[in-house]
Amino acid sequence: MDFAPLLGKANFWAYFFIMLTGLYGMAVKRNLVKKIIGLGIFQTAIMLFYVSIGSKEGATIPILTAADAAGRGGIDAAAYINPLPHVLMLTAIVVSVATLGVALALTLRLWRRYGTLEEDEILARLRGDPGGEACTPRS
Amino acid sequence: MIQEINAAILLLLMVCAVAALQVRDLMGAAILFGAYSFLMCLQWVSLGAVDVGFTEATIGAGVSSALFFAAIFRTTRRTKD
Amino acid sequence: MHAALVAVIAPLFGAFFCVFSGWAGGKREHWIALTALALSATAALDALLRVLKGGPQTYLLGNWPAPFGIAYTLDPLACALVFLIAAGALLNLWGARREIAHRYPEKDHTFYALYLLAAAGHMGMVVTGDVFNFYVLIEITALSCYALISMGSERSELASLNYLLLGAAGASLYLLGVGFLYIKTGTLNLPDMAAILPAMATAPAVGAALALILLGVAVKMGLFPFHGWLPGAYGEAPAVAAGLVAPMTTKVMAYVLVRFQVSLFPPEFLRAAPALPQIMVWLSVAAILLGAVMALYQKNLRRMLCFIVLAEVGYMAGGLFLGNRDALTGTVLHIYADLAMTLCVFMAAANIERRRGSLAFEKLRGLFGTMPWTMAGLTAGALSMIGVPPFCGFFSKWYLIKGGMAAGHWPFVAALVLSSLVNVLLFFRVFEIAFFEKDERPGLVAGDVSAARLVPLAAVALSLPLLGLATGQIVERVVVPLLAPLT
Amino acid sequence: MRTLTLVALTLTAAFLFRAALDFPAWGDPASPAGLHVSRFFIERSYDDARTPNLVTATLADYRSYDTMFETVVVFCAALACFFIIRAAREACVANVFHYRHAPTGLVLTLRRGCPLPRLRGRFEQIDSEWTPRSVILETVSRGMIPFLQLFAIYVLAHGHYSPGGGFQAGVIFGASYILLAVSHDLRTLTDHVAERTMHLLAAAGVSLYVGIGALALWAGMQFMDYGWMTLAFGMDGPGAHSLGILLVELGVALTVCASLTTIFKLVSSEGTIMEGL
Repeated sequence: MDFAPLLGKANFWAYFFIMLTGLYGMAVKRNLVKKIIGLGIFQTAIMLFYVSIGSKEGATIPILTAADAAGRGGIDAAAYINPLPHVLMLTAIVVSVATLGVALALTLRLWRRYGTLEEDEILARLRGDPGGEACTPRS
Repeated sequence: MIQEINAAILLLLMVCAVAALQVRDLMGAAILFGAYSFLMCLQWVSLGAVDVGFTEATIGAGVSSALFFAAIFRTTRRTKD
Repeated sequence: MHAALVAVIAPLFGAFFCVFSGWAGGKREHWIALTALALSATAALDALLRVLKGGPQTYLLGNWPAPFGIAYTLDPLACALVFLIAAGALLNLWGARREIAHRYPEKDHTFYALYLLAAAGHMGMVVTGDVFNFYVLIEITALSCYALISMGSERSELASLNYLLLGAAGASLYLLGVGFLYIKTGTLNLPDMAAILPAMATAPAVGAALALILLGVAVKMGLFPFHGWLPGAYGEAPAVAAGLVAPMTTKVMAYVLVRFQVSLFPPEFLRAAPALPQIMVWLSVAAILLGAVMALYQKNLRRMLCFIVLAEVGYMAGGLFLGNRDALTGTVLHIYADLAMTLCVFMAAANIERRRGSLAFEKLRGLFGTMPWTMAGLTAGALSMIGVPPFCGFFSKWYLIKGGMAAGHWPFVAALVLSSLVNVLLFFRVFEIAFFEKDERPGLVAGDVSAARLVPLAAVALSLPLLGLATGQIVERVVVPLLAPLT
Repeated sequence: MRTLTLVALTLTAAFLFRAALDFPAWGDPASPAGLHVSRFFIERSYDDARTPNLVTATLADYRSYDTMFETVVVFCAALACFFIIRAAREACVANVFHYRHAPTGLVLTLRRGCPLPRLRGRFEQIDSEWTPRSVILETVSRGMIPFLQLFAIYVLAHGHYSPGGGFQAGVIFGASYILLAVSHDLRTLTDHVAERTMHLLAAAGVSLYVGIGALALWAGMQFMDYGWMTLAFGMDGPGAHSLGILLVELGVALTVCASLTTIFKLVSSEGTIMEGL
């Protein structure tokens, strides 16, 4: 059996592993900051997947060399890495930091109201029982 | 050679991702997340995505970490999981 | 076709001007917002008329040819939805000036800016023909909605954070699916992709991509079992914001599914994986039943409406995946009808909340006596949701049931009928409280809300029978051209 | 719950791993992604926009509509943070004022209503009684900040030829402000750049971007077509596109810098804009 193509896929498998780690953190962790970190890991792993789509064996970074910029027309597309996934991921990075800012702002609001970052303690407070000793609301 | 560096960074990335979620201290988790972002930026530069790596170094490892630190400083670093 | 573009960027400029005006100490944000939305609605109407006359068009942004730059795909379906969104956002905001100034002192300009950004995001999602651009617009819409929702009742912050986490995960899954499609096809343009995909319909990666996209959109749409965020987010949001997001977001996502179903998912793919539509229809049946049952348990008008919205999502998703012509027609009709009627009932609920302070059932006593006009609006919306002719809800349900029968999917038909009956029960319980029980508490403000809030409500309520009577026109001029390539 | 999640994730993993077997080989130059659309960007970008950095050309010209909304996302996030956690103005007026005597480090505490000390030059207002103060940190940061800002401007201006552009420049510029806030305190930053200025700058950045796109409508062209500059400034097509890219990147940098600084201020002070880290 030929293992070479499988080895080529190992990169993709590693990306998927990181993605699922992030998803696991979002689903299972009870701490809100942990959930947000999980979301960050998930988003970044998707970006890694995209960037790897653009990579080409034996190509250089997507900035034209002086020779290619001077010569008219004869640019070999295989010599440069595909710039499109990079553009998309620049957008995605900025979107992820925007989401992070809003999520942290909401977390701070929850902290101000409930004095805890644990989701189960907040839910307990909402149901009306005192929850734990950590639930001292800050004015 | 670049393949070996890639593989090593990828391995460290996985370790950092798991550790950032498992460590029982939010400040530690935020620092590990910053390390994860920085390793990601290295990985992208080695894949030839210089612009994306640059942005991740400033936004992911820089501003995101600062935001996390600020929020944790304002709240608590204790966590149950 | 600059009109469609103007419809999207007018609210953007409105948002910027609101921020300028707010920080320069002005108090003109309300008028800026109304002007921007009115301009947007006019432009959308113009685009709709042009498309109806001249057929579907593309608008090339930056004048770059289609698969390379970003292009709008404009057809009657999209333009009509953009018009409804712009007009709905305008009417919903019309009479809310005092409420916003009172609830968000010092921050009202930000409220208007976020409201306009959310409206622009919804419209942009409808017209864009680029799968990645759609992701960016999802995020704009979502971020502004999180902020708007979080300023409601005490529980709204947690509801908003839950919505944020689930919504961001859903959008990321969509992004991953787009990545799978991109790695296989090398393009991001919707028509271009649709031309390439049939050749590789049975490839596992394409199947995975479509499944991921479906999953992501289902999460954003609140389809069972990903509905966890929906009742909390819409039920706890401030009244004005709920009137924007509850009618728009789920419907825009349903529209996107229609668009993907009709033009992107290759028929060969659906034939190769017959289990997928079946699963989706069963999920829709579950969503309809769950929404109906949970609505019965609610003790608050707005929360009850949220669970009805949940059931309506099931209607649209089910009709979409039944896959025959009647069911698809029903889904398209229901997108329009549900937008209008959800807007109607949420606006009426906002009026009641403004007067009574809360929407708990015991606060609704004697409303027919004190707020006759608002209750007339609520009644119109309720009759439409139940499905009484000539209101628009009847016709879309009719087509959905016909489609269900044609496909032989009896559980779906049964769930639809059952949910309509439950709607009858729900609304008549509300009417009973509002009509027969008298509220004798002292200090209750008598009289209806101001005309600035009643006139928009009347306009929306009147649009319900009009949309219903226009069903034939809509089917002939919007749905038939849309479904033409399928046969 | 935990086991259920693990089962679901394992199934997803199997599903994704199966799908990955169908992908083109990793780094394959002949994959569809490398051939179909992207060739156009690589081969045309210099002739179209005279920009050797293909990412900048694609970002700010071919897909400038996307980038416009990306900038609006950042703007929207700043507005959202402001809307969510900014405290009311009266809640931001402290009851107790602390003044530190600069030479000795002695702290003076005054209640509201007391006359403020007249010794402005030698006393400085601080946030709480214990604000750590490190001369080394402050001096080093003050020395670094101008260079950071200069580098940000370089990154913006040189984005056509080297990695960088509006986002990176905006973030670096914003980071210089964040460094100021971290090394001194938030009050120092607010004294330098008021909250109002930041919001106006953020709105000005996005307005510049969308405005440049909309001016094309006025010239009868498609939205975001930089070709109108050929008519307005009398330059050739690629030059106009190059200038257009620079201008929109400037808008991006303004918005990103102002928005990220605003978000940091709000998060680090819990919405009061008084007391930072």
